[in-house]
Amino acid sequence: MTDLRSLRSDFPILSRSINGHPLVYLDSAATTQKPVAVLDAMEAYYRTSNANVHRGAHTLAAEATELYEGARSKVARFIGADPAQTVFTRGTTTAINHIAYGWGLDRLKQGDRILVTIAEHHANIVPWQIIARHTGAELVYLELTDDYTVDIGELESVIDDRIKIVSFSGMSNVTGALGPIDVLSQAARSVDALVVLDAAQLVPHQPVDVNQIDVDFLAFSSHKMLGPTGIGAMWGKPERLEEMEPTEGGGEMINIVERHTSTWAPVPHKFEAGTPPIAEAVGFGAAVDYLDAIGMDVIAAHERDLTTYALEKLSEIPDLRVYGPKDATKRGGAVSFELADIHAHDIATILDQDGIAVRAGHHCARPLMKYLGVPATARASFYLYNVPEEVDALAEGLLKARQIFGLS
Amino acid sequence: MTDLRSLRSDFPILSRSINGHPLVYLDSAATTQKPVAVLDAMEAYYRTSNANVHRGAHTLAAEATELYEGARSKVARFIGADPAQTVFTRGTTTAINHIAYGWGLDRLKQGDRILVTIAEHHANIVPWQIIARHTGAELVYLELTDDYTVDIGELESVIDDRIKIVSFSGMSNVTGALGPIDVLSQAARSVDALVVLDAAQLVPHQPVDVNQIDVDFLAFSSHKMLGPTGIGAMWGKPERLEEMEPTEGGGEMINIVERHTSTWAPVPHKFEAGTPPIAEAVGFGAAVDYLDAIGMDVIAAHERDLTTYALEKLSEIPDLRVYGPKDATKRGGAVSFELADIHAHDIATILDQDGIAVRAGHHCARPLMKYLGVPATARASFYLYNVPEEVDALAEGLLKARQIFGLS
Amino acid sequence: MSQLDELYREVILDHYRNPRKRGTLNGAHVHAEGNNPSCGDEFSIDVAIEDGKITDAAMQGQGCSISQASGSMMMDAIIGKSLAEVSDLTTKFKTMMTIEEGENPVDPDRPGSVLGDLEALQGVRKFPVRIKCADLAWATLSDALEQAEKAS
Amino acid sequence: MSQLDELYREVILDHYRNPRKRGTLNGAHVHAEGNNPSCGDEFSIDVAIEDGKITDAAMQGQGCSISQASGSMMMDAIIGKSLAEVSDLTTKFKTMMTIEEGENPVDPDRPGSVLGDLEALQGVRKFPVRIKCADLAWATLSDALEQAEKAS
Ligand SMILES: Cc1ncc(COP(=O)(O)O)c(C=O)c1O
Ligand SMILES: Cc1ncc(COP(=O)(O)O)c(C=O)c1O
Repeated sequence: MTDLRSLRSDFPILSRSINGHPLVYLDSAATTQKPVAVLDAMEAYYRTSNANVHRGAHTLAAEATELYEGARSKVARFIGADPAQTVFTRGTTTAINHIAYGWGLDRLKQGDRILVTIAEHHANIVPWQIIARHTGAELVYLELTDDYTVDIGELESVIDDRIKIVSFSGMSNVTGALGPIDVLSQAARSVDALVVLDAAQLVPHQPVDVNQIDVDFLAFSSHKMLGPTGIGAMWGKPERLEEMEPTEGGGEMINIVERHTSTWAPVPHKFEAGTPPIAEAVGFGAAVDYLDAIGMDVIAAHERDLTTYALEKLSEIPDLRVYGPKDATKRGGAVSFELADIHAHDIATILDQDGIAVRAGHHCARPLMKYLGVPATARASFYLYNVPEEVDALAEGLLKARQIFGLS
Repeated sequence: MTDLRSLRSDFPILSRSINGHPLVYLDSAATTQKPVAVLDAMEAYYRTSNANVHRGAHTLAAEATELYEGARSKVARFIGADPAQTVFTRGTTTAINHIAYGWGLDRLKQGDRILVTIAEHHANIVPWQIIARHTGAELVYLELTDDYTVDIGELESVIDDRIKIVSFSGMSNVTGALGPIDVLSQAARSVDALVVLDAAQLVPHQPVDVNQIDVDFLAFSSHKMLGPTGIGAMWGKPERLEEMEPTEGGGEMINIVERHTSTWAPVPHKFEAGTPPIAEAVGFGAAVDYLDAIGMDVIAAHERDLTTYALEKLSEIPDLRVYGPKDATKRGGAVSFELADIHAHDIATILDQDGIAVRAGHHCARPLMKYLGVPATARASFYLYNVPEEVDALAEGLLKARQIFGLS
Repeated sequence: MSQLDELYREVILDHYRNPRKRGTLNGAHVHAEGNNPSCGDEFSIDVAIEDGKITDAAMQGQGCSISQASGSMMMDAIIGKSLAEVSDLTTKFKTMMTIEEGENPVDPDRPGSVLGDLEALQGVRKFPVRIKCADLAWATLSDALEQAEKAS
Repeated sequence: MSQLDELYREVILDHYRNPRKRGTLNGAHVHAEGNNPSCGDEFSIDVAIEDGKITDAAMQGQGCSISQASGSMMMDAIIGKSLAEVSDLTTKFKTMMTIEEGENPVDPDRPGSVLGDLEALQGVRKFPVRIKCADLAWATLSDALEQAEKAS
């Protein structure tokens, strides 16, 4: 197993104790912990260069602008993109909403269809429902196969000219399954549909290069990849960003404002109305620097090893059922499971007594839960700072839960 | 003059030197500097309690949720509001866009009118232009009187049943003029129009209590009141928030998500899709604590004194023209001016050589600039940490600018 | 007892696994639904009321052991009681759940305890995020009784 | 000289206050407009071209001393020049503006200097945020010449 253990000391929170036990943080799919380098970058920004960006002729404003635009370049480079096509948003959710409103509101109409999968996060369902309501378009779903991956066998029957947008996640935050990016984007191209990739779980955990995949838009969140809350990114193909309307109006995003009409600033500024999350951009930039220095392939390998180990350990626990691919090459490190008749919240509470943080609930994927026929699952998820002993602690905690629930 | 001088040491950036001179930061209307207390609160959050909020059964998630909701209570209390009606947004711009889309898109129609003033920031113009384009409504403007305050004499002729929304700023970021809140809201009420208050410059500088004014919505930004970037707030009357549609769909803002329809979570969560700016909320909460401890009346008095002094000093400089009320009780501490034929950018560059940071340009208020007949102005703006010597430095710098431009 | 053992007492697990009165009612009744969107617990209740008395009730729902056991225990506690008694019970339950640690916790084993099995839910107080789980059934009951009052 | 004196040389202030060729052209010409949305500088230019030569030009605009002086000096520099010469001039100007400090700055007083008055703009390099002010006129000229090329 790739040993990233020495990095743990970069994350102050990992030395915290919870209920008298060292914290075992297995909830990185919800949000990740932050290394000192990220916190220091933001602190330094506020302590030495804080000012509003652009439009400023004084030194601090110039420094802040340089730091902000420099962060954009870092985040862009991290996904092989051009900074001019990399827009800072509040997060994945905001990015997908911007795409839905900015591209869909003026273009979709009655009879059009938006294709998603049943494994999507609410962030990739609800915006399309809203746009469907406004335009009369319809939302259609791809379901899953037995190994919890998208059932691409269904594609042939569902793909036709009515499909205008295909939007899906690169990695499920529930099953951990990788999305069939190439298959779905090819299918979309066959009917000239737009391809939107919810990369909230993909970009933090695997190398992603926008030149290697054929998607129109890509969305991800800083807080899920060591960066601060309050910021994320939307990347788009230049022609898509050009034709897309901004969904927020205000300062910085305009070229000329007259009383009754305005013209927009060039991309990416067109999509960044108002004072942007400046310190957050600086922190986001520091986060991708940190990830880059380790190497995303190293991180992906580490997580694959850890996931393999976890799947093995979990398979030894009686009555435990994993909702996700068994094959670690088809998946990332978000592992959802059910244990006998113990409700996920009870599992989370019991584990928390031993300092182990897992998530319990519908994971913002209620249609998937309904499809799987479960009210909730428990989910352990891994990142670069996790170590095999933490998987052991999880397994022990689950055995203890069995005991407490009288399952010996 | 109320002496808040000792607070300066709470702001690390104020001890920075710029071009060999101590920083004289006179650009707080663009963004404010941050006290250590705010930076420490965010740092502590990340170092000890960072987790995603709500939906979490583990200790960190519970702590993060408590901190986030606790921050909401603080910010709400700061404006005399109920936390249940206080929504965190990315900032003022996002808040006004949410109101325009969420309230206006479904309700406005051809023939309806939205009333704003010519002194508005782009954030309070462009969203209404966008909604006007979508709905066929029309944007109409109130102009200014000779002392740069809103010309309420015009009201009678412009207020009629076609007016559905009246949106204006509580304090102009260019002229510094206070908005005639009571007069405009009464006029709006006479035709049952919605009242939106852009309080981006008001809430940071004056005591504001939503129970003392009759507005439906109020928007402001954390970064303009000692808090971090990436967050702001939208307050609304309960019935308005109830009837308003959310403009972003995603996690956290839903009650039940089915394949084709969803129901929304109660206000304020309905308007907070996705992972919110958690650390930023914590910082925002610390900022209002800091302001509260000093007292907003003390801060307002300090700024009034400083502004009076500045207006006096500036009046001694030949060929200098202030665009804003001369009477310090009618205004806040944003002072825009023109000096002979020296362009604002040249003024800013010259002042910056002496470490003095002022803003130059159209201040995101191009319709106002056109109305005033100036391409740009220079603007000095004050906050609690400014002292009279900084006004002196500004005056000296302006005399130097005259010299450089051969006006001695 | 460890805090976990206090939370997951045998009687709670028993009610969780063998909920009393699971189902729906036929005939005249009021119906109410509640959920905790933040954790997904769901609860619905049918209550038949005659002459100011709860003559029958039934519940459905899904969720954690605490929310479901709380509902099941509530069934036992309210059927056959007058509305006044139920109101009193609700107050007592809420008081028990909000009492701070050390502040005279109710002794479940004392003679004449009105809450009966429900007192087993005291352990939840040590787990503040779970209190809303225990409350769900009671909040839904209150909704149902309010409806009944409005209808009468 | 202080950095500020180097920035605001007399020749620059003179061009700012007395811009050459302010106005518009009548007759055949190409027109282009440019602005710096981040600081509000605006610039528009009319260029008359005959037989591969700029026979006349005129400018309008508003903005800081640097942007307006740069435009005015550009007028002086391009009128009467062949398109090849103007292209060469543009390259030289850009080179001058991007040369790093210490890296052989152009000596404005050396004999045979092609840039003439324009070399006074060298001082801008010490003020990186102002470089785009000096560039605006030239970027707009490039737009105009591209248009002319397409049209021919
Ligand atoms: C009056 C006014 N309204 C709105 C805004 C926009 O605020 P933000 O950029 O924080 O969204 C500003 C800030 O520049 C302002 O001064
Ligand atoms: C697959 C997926 N999509 C979208 C989101 C939403 O991201 P955010 O809450 O940062 O906007 C998440 C995070 O929960 C996710 O896991």
